[in-house]
Amino acid sequence: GSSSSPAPVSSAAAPASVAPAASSSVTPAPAATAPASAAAAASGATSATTLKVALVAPSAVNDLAFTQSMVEALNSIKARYNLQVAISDNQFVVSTAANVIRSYASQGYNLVIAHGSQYGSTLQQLAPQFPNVSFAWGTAGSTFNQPNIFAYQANSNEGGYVQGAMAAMLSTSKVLGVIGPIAVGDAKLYVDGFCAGAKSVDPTISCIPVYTGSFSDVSLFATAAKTFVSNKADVLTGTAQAVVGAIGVARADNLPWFGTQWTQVSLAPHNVVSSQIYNWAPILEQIITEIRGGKLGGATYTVTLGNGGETIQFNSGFNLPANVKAKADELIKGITDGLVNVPQ
Amino acid sequence: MLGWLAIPSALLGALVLGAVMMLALGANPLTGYRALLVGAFGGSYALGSTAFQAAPLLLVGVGICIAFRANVFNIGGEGQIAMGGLAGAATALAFPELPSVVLIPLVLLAGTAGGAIWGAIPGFFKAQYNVNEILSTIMLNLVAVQVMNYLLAGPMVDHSQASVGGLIPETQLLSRNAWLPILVPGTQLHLGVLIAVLVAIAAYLLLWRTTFGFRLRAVGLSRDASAYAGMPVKRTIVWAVTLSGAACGLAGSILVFGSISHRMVTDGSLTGFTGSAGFNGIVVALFGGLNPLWTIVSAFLFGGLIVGGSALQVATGVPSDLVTALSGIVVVLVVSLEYLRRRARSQSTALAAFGGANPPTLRRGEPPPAAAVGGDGA
Amino acid sequence: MNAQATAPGGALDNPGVPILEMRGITKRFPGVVANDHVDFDVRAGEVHTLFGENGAGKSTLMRVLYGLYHPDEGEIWIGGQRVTIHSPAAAIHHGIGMIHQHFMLVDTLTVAENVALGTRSARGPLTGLDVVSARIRQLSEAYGLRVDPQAFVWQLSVGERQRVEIIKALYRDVAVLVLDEPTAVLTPQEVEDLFTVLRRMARNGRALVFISHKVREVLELSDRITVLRNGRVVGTLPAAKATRARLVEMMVGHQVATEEPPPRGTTGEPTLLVRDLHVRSDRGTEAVRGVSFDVRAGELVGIAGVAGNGQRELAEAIAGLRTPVAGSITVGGIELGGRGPAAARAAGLGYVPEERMRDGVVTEFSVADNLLLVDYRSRAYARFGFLRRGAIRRHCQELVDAFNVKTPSLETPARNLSGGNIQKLIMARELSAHPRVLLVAQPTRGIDVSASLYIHQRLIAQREDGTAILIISEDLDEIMTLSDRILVMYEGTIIGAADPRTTSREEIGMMMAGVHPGTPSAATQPSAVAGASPI
Amino acid sequence: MSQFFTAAVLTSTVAAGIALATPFLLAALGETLGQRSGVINLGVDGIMLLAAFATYYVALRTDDVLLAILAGMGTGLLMGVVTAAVSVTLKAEQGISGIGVYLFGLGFSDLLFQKLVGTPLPITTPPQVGIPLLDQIPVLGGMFFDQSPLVYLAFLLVPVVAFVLNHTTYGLKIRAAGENPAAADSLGVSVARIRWSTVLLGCTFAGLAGASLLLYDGIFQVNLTQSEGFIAVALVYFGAWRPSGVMAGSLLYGLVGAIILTWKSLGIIPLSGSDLAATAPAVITVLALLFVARRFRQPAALGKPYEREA
Ligand SMILES: Nc1ncnc2c1ncn2[C@@H]1O[C@H](COP(=O)(O)OP(=O)(O)OP(=O)(O)O)[C@@H](O)[C@H]1O
Ligand SMILES: Nc1ncnc2c1ncn2[C@@H]1O[C@H](COP(=O)(O)OP(=O)(O)OP(=O)(O)O)[C@@H](O)[C@H]1O
Ligand SMILES: [Mg+2]
Ligand SMILES: [Mg+2]
Repeated sequence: GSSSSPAPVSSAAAPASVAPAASSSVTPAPAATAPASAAAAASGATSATTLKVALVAPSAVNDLAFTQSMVEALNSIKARYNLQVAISDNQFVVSTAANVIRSYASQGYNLVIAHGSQYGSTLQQLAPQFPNVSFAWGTAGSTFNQPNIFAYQANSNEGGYVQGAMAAMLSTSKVLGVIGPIAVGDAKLYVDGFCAGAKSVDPTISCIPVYTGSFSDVSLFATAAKTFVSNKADVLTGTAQAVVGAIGVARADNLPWFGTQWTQVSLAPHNVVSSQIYNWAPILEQIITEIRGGKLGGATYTVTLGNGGETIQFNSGFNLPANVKAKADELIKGITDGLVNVPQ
Repeated sequence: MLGWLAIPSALLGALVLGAVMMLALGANPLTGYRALLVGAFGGSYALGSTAFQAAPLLLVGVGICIAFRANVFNIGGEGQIAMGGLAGAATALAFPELPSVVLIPLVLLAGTAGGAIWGAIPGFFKAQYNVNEILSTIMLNLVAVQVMNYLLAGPMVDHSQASVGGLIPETQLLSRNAWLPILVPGTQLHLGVLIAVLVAIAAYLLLWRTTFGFRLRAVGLSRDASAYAGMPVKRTIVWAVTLSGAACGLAGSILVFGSISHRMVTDGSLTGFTGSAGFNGIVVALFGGLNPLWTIVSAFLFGGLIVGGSALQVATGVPSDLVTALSGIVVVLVVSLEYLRRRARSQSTALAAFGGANPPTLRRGEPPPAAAVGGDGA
Repeated sequence: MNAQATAPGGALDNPGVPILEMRGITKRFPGVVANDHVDFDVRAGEVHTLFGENGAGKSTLMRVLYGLYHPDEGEIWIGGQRVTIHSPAAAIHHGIGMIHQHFMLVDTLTVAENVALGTRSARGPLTGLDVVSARIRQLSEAYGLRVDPQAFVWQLSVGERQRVEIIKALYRDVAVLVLDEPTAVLTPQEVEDLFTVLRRMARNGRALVFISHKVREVLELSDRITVLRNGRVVGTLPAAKATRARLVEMMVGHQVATEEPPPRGTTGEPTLLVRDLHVRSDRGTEAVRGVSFDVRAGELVGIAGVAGNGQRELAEAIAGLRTPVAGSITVGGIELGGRGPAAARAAGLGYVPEERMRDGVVTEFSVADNLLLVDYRSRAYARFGFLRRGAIRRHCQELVDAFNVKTPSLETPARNLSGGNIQKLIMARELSAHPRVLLVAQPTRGIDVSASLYIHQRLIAQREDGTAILIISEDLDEIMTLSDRILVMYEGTIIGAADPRTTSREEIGMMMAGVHPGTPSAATQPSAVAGASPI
Repeated sequence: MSQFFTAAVLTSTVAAGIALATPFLLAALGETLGQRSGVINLGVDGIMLLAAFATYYVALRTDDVLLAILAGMGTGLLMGVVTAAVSVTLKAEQGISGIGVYLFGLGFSDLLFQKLVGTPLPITTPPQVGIPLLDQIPVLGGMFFDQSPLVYLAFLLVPVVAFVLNHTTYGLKIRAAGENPAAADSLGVSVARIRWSTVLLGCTFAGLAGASLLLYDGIFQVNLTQSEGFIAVALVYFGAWRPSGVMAGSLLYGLVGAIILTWKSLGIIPLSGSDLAATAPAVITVLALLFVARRFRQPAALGKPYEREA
């Protein structure tokens, strides 16, 4: 998902630049993941008060994608940070989700995470009504200039670029199947990055993304994948929690699949080449530290390959040609070091 | 006499089955139902949310009552709601500057008109070409969802998103002047709720106190006899479905301008916008004995069920789909018990009740048309 | 096998004793005891008639016999054996057949399919209609029942449907056949044909139970007659000992004056004018072909004819329910042709329809609502589009009293009223609008003698008030007694006119059969001449 | 456009269309049986959902597709018992009770899905089975004779149902019960028994439809059917209560759907316009109905519970 703020927010342009330093947004120091979080842990431990955190997510907690990435992150830190976590998943109906978010806010939760860009317009309305509650909204580049909204996003175009390059090298038909939900936020970034990466290897390759119009409709994704296959595509990728549909097709036709948001190996052990994985833990740690420090929002965080918030996980179950693996490693390093500039 | 008990006992039966389901899913029914009750009716905020959910249900329910009395089974509520929402939103986008006193009535009327048109089509087809309404309304739902997705992703989309490279199919934040004012601060109880209740009362008077209502019910019970009596049968049918659609359209408008986000958003499905009000409204109307006044009561009941549903989910981890399943069971039980009630009643023919304030029963006053569905024609 | 040769279910072996006995049958309905310890029996080879008012319990008794109702008390004995009949299937198994008051045929199926329905097929799971059709032809041969097995029922005339019902019974080789008001919809000729068949069936040793409200028929056909009143048996007597007066007295419990033809009234201006009218039937065939006539104020014209000769279409056209292909209809000088029922009523037409349950009332509506079905918008009932409930109650109570409609209350659903009372309700509604022209179709079909008498008196009174009345009826006696002038319809045209005082039943019967009247009396009827100059 | 009219694309499109038409066809055939006997079942969509989940769950746990399909049919049969009890024995208003069954199916199937499964792991769908020789026919072979077994079954059922309705005593009873139950009753035909049987059969078909829908993609999700059950009911009217007509309607739906998909992927219709294009089948159906409704009559007793007293 991504922002949908009516008023163009300057920080919304954040993802444009990739190097952490250049980012207008507050991003954890490169080494943040290990020591910094330890520090945060310390501060968390010292604060006796448990923090009440609510997560409202559009799909199932175990969707192997968008929602699960956040759930896992929460679980990984809640002990250390003394969090009391409540989760409402499958809130794909925006109006219902709005009510859920609102009732969490009114029930004295300290942090309400609205995990889905479609919730943005709701937060924009609710945040002012609950000034003492901190809201986190992702994936989005905008806080609506609200003092109690944190925004978080993912530069999924980076992993997309790497995987696109690999896909181009694996494809013999030179037709790639790329499926997205709606041309928005990390989905759009991933899809664009993927095609850019593919073209960087083979400018002539066909990489026409199809957007199904739905984050949740599994069968639409399956149908889109089927249609791609019937039109000669021999490598598939997709983003959103509905990809399981497409993965089914990849598995049935035994085609390589590239995942994003979370690992999807379990869905097709021999077809998933690699997955770009979001790790929101560092960001959550920062947000919680901020809240304990009395700051309820106003910052935008971004996970990148560079800051360890994104990692490419290779699937041992797929025997990847050495040259492809090498190319991938080279790109990852390049992007991390800011040498390779991933276009938007 | 069972008549009295038919509906309460249906509810009871549903709750028992619900408890069984919760047990089966390893949740404690008592915890679940307590959470549901508190979530729905515990405190002013909860009550406000319940009313908030009840408003669209009530309007759709009223629409169902009207159509049903004319022997038309309108299951196109979903589409009519969407069309109402779109019409309302478009109006607000077109005249954002108008003052509230003008703009609010205007957007509500626009929504009503939108739904009315979407209802008039199947009405006309049924009256003129004898096209079964179940089918045409369902088809129009399928058309409506696509039209909605198209408009919200294209012509009506919030262009300011472009700046952040996104295109969520939703309108921009709609003019503040069109927002339905909150009646009780700190709750979600907005003007729409009041309007819905007034509409229900008006519908009751229309059906049982006016010549138009008399004609509508006569046509519903016997097209032949009505035609013989010189009534304009076809026109009456078209009107009935149009009014039904109008009520649904108004619900759509209220959904938009009473919403928290004050935008119209789609996730690609009708449910995403309507929250299935188009179908739940049928349940509500049925539970209200197809009588607008009792429908008010049942709308708040089911509104509470929906609100409490999410509370139940948080408390027990049982998905709020349980509520949908339960309302389904309620419907089945009501219509089933209705037969036993009819039998019980015919034991004393004197009880051929008419109008009046007899307790809620499915067939209040004269029964609604026997085969609204079997209806006439293909 | 050949029907004549057949002796069904051991019926003939002992003609004297009853092959079927009903003992002490009691059937209660909420509020009513429909049958009160009724004893009834039939002997092989006889026609035993059940006679009685509407609601006397005739149909109920037979429905009990046929397993449609379960008696609260009583026994049924067949061939000396006690049996319990809990379903029509069981009844059929015991050799009982029933022809219901309202036909039990599936319009969309063929004759053969209707006959085969529910019987064991010679072709196992397949219908084997060829076998059935062959058998049907045999039977129609043997009994002179002309029907085409391949024809669809919806294509058949009323008389033909009646024959199909009988063939259904013969096909099942019933020993006992019940006929509940089989003649209500038939014409003299068809009744004669029917009786011939029934007599032949009796000769073959079948036992027949006959129900009718028409005394003439009862006396003509029956061997024995049992009279019911309020669910009780008043008495059983051999037809030889029965007279019209006696039967009617037993039926109602007191003397009833026999109906005298009313004196001819003074007629005024022609009020209903029909000119060269052409109307299509539902099947698109031209059912009314160039009919012209008029009815004067204070005149009562009767249209006689065999069912299906265009009377229904004519009535519907006049009432505005059917758009004429050509021609003109005017009421009080206002042209109505194709302008719909509302226009017709506005012009001053009142209409008592043939299908009283379908067109005449909204069966689920209360008596009161049915009374304002037509005038619901009039000053008397409504102001500014709102119903005046008080005024409505008062008004309706007056009407119910004035036409002594027997109903528990104004709120009783019309469904629970008997045909007779429903007819009175409709008359009350139509007459209360003070029509200039009153169109009445089948005024007393299926309605008992006393109720019929009452309705006839009302019609005469209305004529005296100067209303132009057109009666369409297949009951020739009715037409003969009421009409000032009779028009006979045949194949969509008015084949002739007659003066009931100077014309015999037989002459009119001839015309109904399509024989052109040679008598000048008919030819010179001024207003019966086709294409008379329009006004 | 030109890239659409290539043998390969046309073949895959038509093949997909036929596959897409199958769930409609199965459900609509079942509904036809019920409606010809006078029972209208609006719960089809809910029944399909429950059956689809049952199929999915069994396949997921056992990896036995045949068993899964049987589970789907079993679920359909079970819901048939409910539907028949309510519509026939308890003489409920059929339209409303149908909506009830639908809501129950909608809610309960997702309830079970979320509690028992959660992640929609795709199951292995049954492979296409080419019909020897026939599938060798150029183009046509690929279109018609290289499908999943359920597809063949569905289309085979069309003539079977037609024959049963028109040439067997059972069919005769069904038609009589749907047109004039009183007449059937008076001839000793048990209307209730006939209607029970058609409803049970019809719902079993609906279960099979749910299974075939599920097996098309091999994944379950909330509201998987997206009103396909309701459309199936519509197609019965569209087909004027004749199996052949019902088949025509189903194919219309399947093919138009497939064509739109292909055009989308070929970029023939812009993504923005694709939503509007997707309304085509619905619009066509309604328009077709203007014609059908005037030419054909529905069973006279459709939707009317039979009570002897009446
Ligand atoms: N289905 C029913 N429910 C309730 N009461 C009934 C029913 N059928 C008949 N009755 C009652 O039983 C009485 C006898 O009815 P029945 O039809 O046997 O009279 P009938 O002699 O056939 O009348 P008709 O000459 O008009 O046919 C009626 O007065 C009526 O009140
Ligand atoms: N469902 C019912 N409930 C109550 N009474 C009924 C019902 N059905 C029939 N009756 C009673 O049965 C009696 C006879 O019914 P029936 O239909 O035979 O009337 P009818 O006078 O014979 O009319 P027709 O002969 O023209 O059909 C009526 O008096 C009516 O009160
Ligand atoms: Mg009778
Ligand atoms: Mg009678």
